[in-house]
Amino acid sequence: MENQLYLSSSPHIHSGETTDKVMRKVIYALLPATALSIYFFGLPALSVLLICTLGCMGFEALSCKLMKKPIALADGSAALTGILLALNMPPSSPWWLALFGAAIAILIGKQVYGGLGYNPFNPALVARVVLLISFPVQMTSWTSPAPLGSGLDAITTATPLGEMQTAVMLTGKLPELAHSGFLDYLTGNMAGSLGEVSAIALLLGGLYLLWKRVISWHIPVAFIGTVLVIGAIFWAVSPEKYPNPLFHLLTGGLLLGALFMATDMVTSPVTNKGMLIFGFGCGLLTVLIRLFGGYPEGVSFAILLMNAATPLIDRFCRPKIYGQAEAKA
Amino acid sequence: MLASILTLGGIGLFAAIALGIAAKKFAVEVDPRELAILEVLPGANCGACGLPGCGGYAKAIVAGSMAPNLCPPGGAETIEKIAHIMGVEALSSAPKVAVVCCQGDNIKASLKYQYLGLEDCNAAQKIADGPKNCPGGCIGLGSCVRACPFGAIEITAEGLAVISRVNCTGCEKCIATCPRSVIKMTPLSATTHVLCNSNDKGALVRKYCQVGCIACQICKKVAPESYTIENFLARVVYDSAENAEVAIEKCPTKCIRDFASGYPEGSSFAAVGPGTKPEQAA
Amino acid sequence: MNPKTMDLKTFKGGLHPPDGKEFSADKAIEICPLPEELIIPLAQHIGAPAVACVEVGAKVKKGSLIANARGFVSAPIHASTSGEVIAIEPRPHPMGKALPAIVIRPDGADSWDESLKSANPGDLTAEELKACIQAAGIVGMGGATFPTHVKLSPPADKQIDTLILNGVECEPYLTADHRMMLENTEQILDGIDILRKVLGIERAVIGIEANKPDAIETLRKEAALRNIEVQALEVKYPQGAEKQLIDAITGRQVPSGTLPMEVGVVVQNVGTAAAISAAVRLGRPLVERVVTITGPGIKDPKNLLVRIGTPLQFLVDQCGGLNGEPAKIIMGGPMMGQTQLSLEPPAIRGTSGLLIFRKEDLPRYEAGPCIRCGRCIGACPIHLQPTTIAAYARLDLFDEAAEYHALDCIECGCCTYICPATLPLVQSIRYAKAAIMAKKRTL
Amino acid sequence: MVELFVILVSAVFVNNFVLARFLGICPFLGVSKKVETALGMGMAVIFVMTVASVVTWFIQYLILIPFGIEYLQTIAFILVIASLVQLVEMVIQKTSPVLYQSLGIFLPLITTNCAVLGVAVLNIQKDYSFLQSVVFSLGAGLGFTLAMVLFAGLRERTDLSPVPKSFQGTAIALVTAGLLSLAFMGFAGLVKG
Repeated sequence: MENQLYLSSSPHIHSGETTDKVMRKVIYALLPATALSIYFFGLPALSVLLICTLGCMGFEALSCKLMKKPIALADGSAALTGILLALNMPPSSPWWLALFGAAIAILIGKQVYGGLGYNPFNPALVARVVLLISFPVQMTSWTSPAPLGSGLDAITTATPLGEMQTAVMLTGKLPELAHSGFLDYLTGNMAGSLGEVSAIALLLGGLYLLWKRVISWHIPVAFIGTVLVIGAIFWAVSPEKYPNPLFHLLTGGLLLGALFMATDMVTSPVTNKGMLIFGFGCGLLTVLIRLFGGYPEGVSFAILLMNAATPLIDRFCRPKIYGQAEAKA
Repeated sequence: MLASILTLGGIGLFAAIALGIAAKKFAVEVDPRELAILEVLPGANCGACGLPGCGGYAKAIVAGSMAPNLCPPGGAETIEKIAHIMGVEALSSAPKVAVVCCQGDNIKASLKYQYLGLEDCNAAQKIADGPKNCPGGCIGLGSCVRACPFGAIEITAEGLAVISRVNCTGCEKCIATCPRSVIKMTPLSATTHVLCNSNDKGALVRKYCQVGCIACQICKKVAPESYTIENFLARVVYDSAENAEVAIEKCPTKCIRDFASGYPEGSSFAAVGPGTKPEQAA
Repeated sequence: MNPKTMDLKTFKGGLHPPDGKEFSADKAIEICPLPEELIIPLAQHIGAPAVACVEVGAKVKKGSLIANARGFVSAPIHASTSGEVIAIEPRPHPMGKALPAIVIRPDGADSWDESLKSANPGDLTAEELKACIQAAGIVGMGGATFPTHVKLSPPADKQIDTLILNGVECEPYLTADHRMMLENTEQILDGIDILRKVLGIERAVIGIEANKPDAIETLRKEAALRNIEVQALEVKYPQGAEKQLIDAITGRQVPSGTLPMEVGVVVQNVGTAAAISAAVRLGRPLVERVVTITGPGIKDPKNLLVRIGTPLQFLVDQCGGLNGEPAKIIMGGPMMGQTQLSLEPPAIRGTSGLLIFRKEDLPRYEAGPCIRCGRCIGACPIHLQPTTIAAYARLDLFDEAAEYHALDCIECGCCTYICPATLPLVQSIRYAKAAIMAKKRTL
Repeated sequence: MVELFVILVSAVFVNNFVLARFLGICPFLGVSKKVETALGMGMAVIFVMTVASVVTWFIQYLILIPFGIEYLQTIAFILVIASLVQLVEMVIQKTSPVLYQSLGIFLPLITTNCAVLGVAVLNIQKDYSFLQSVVFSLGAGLGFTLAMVLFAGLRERTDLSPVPKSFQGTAIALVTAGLLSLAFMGFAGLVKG
């Protein structure tokens, strides 16, 4: 009879908070924003969401099978990537675009690096940027919201940020929409990606994550704070040319990015100091690209660029260990 | 045309002169033999010579601080080439391979406890001296697999390390990492080995392992020249092991194996003939 | 005073696992009866094992010297009851292997050795007191079992100004120190007085976690009369780790790679203080200690006063036996304790608890890849990056692991406890530490 | 002054030599396994680019144009740059072994680097003044260093990852380089220049 007792190295208890639970909480946090975008954009939004999510899970299972690894769908990370990708797509995206995005996100963004935990770039953002550069037309055709049951038809229109860029380029002045309509921006009644729309729903999800301690405050606060401060400086210098910082905050993907994409643990720094630097860098690059760059929206690029800098930030932001300062003195 | 030839030629000449002067004035000695030796070394930087890499070894040979026969992966051919470069007589070193002297996988050898934690033999060994009742047997968590720079070791499905005689270069890295010294260096020419590493008495070995050496002396009786028994464990005497195979059939616990006729159970390696070292996969 | 409103001190990092102390916190200490035989291992402390000085067949009394210390960093061992030495041979040891032990068959009388003399600490000099402590074989009772007389002998160039008494007991499930503080208050305070005299200092602080308000209150009442401070501490693991406790109470940080005396502090467990008092006043060497026998795998968890050498099985029997099939037997607490091969080994000087879990109490997780959430970094009381060190350790990159201060790890287990990927981080770091130390030795 | 700043920013970010112009890929892939070496390489490139652009600017305007042989630009530049770098290497090796260890060992690798030649040629193509070309080459070098160091950081991380066998080594490095380049596309249009 063999000894059935377990022997192991200490400690012998665990908090019970496992990776799949963490991922599940992030998915819960995204539910309000997802529901609201389905309300505003109707069935097309739902189909993009389903294609992206199921696509990501399918490609994850496929690549695990190809590499003869255990199929890791249970950790929920593929589904999360799918939802985040969908939230980064225009509601009018054709099905093949969404599917292609899912393939890029999982295969190139994640699995070639060895799967969960090893990808240096946020997979959903990799997919979004690849699509944006490869299919600029499809990725920038926006529709106005047509809430379920309102009987409205979705009309092609521009996002507030896009309109602002065009107006500034043509007239050198901000368009009317940069000064008003903030209530619509807050609830999400505007054109944009699925997840860019409702500030309130995103904030709700973000607060849930902060409350559950899935994310720490450092990245969102540094990110949003930097955008607000730099936005405010430009606005104070020339309110004719540069928009109100609130406009920066409520339109585009800033809240989605700051609360859900930049806080992706795998691709952001691990130390608090590093997270502050990371958030600051994201904010700075976002404002610069929005105000001066060729693309109307800079959140995705800013986060990807800071993802690239993450190994360096980690390297130079090691926490000071206990007793180290005294040892040197 | 002339202008172009002259200007380009002029620039070239000026550069040549400047470089020529600099080469004389700022010359730094590098022994050409060092480069030549580096060329013939395998370049795996495995560290079997005791230095961090092939470059360091090349430097050390030229400096005379190390002998040229300390590169097991390179084999005789490399030694000869280095010796040729250095102009010294080659020292012979018979090719050796590492052998895991254990067949007690998780089915054949009993467990002392259920191990939970890091998949590493050294880590498991620290917990109550390892999860197997046998104090010398292979733990099978693959520390040697990770240590092997040549990918020559596999762990079978039932948790036993097996070393490929084709891919092993004799660098001894696995021996350095194994917490139980269950891996031994043996001459490549010898294919028959006693695959047990327990110094416990036969009665105790029988309790925890189906394929352990119980020191019954039968092998020594059948082939007295080929076997010795020390500390309740039989070993092949490789210097005089002409007829070691004859004992295989007689061994009651089947702990003697001729690798020429097959690797231990569960291994994916294909048996190779005695003494030969087939072409290594490129 | 309500401890919740008190000014609670603490350190940076750490976490608070469910403490499971409700099993045994309100169980008064009971005296454990005599077992059939006592197995007293020669290795019970950090440092060189003791050397047996009795023969098989010798008759011994409770408190008789049965093994001499070997060298300065070592401690003598005494018989924990009266009886006959029936064997000196390797026996199962809590370390997980058979190690030399003196086996005594009790005669049932449990009579003390008459040669043991009681003394009045006021009549002895500091040196005499220290010799008394050394002769009584007192070691750290918190679990580390470092010989106490060594800690009390700082080099001449180190000025000690504070004595900290560790009554934190931050390990979940354990309540032995808690009960000691409630029931042996007088003895602990007396031990503190002796320690202060040995060290020649005035300031003594007892650190207690705020989850033991009754202990804080009891000690406060008595301690004030003797000019001993009682500091309530935030409930956080590993508050009771020496370096973290010093940081919490004095705000000083012990430099990396040095001992607390570097910052003028000596830390002793409250149990050690009580043992010192017994050793000096009653002349009784360290032959028994309080052990918490607890966990969901025990029918009736208890705090027992146990003779050193009592087999674990006997302790379990005193507590109503096992409750279901045990899956893990842990000597010590769940965060730093050691798993046991069986219930055969005896309780030794460092045995603060015996904790038994059943299979259903230990959900098993498959270790996944690190998702770089950084929780281990936030929880590490030394502010290391456990995941980075562990990643290097898995790839055998020990120089890099050393660069990330692997050697400073105190193995408290916070990182492994919190890791969502359920990686065995502490084990990887321990592995790296061993490799780094081995490398250092060969250089 | 503003103009010089625009040239600098453009050379570092928008038209990054490695990630937008795809020049100097060889050292970018070759010497980016460790952040320290990448930094050393970057420093060497900054140095060589700046020195080379100064020298080639003079060659162009003092020799090639007066003699009307601009068509020999490429070969003349290569000749000059290669011998210049070797010269510098020898001098450093002899005079400062410390500097040689940190910087000099990279010099042979960049003697015929296309990024260096690229800077020299672009300086002429863009009709930059002397000061402008110095700033441009400095920016190009800085951009190269930035890309190198970011990339080396990423590679150090992927080296610790269980990358599927068929993607190990250069393959995953190229994927990473592609993604990094993709991220740098975000700078497009940042400064019109």
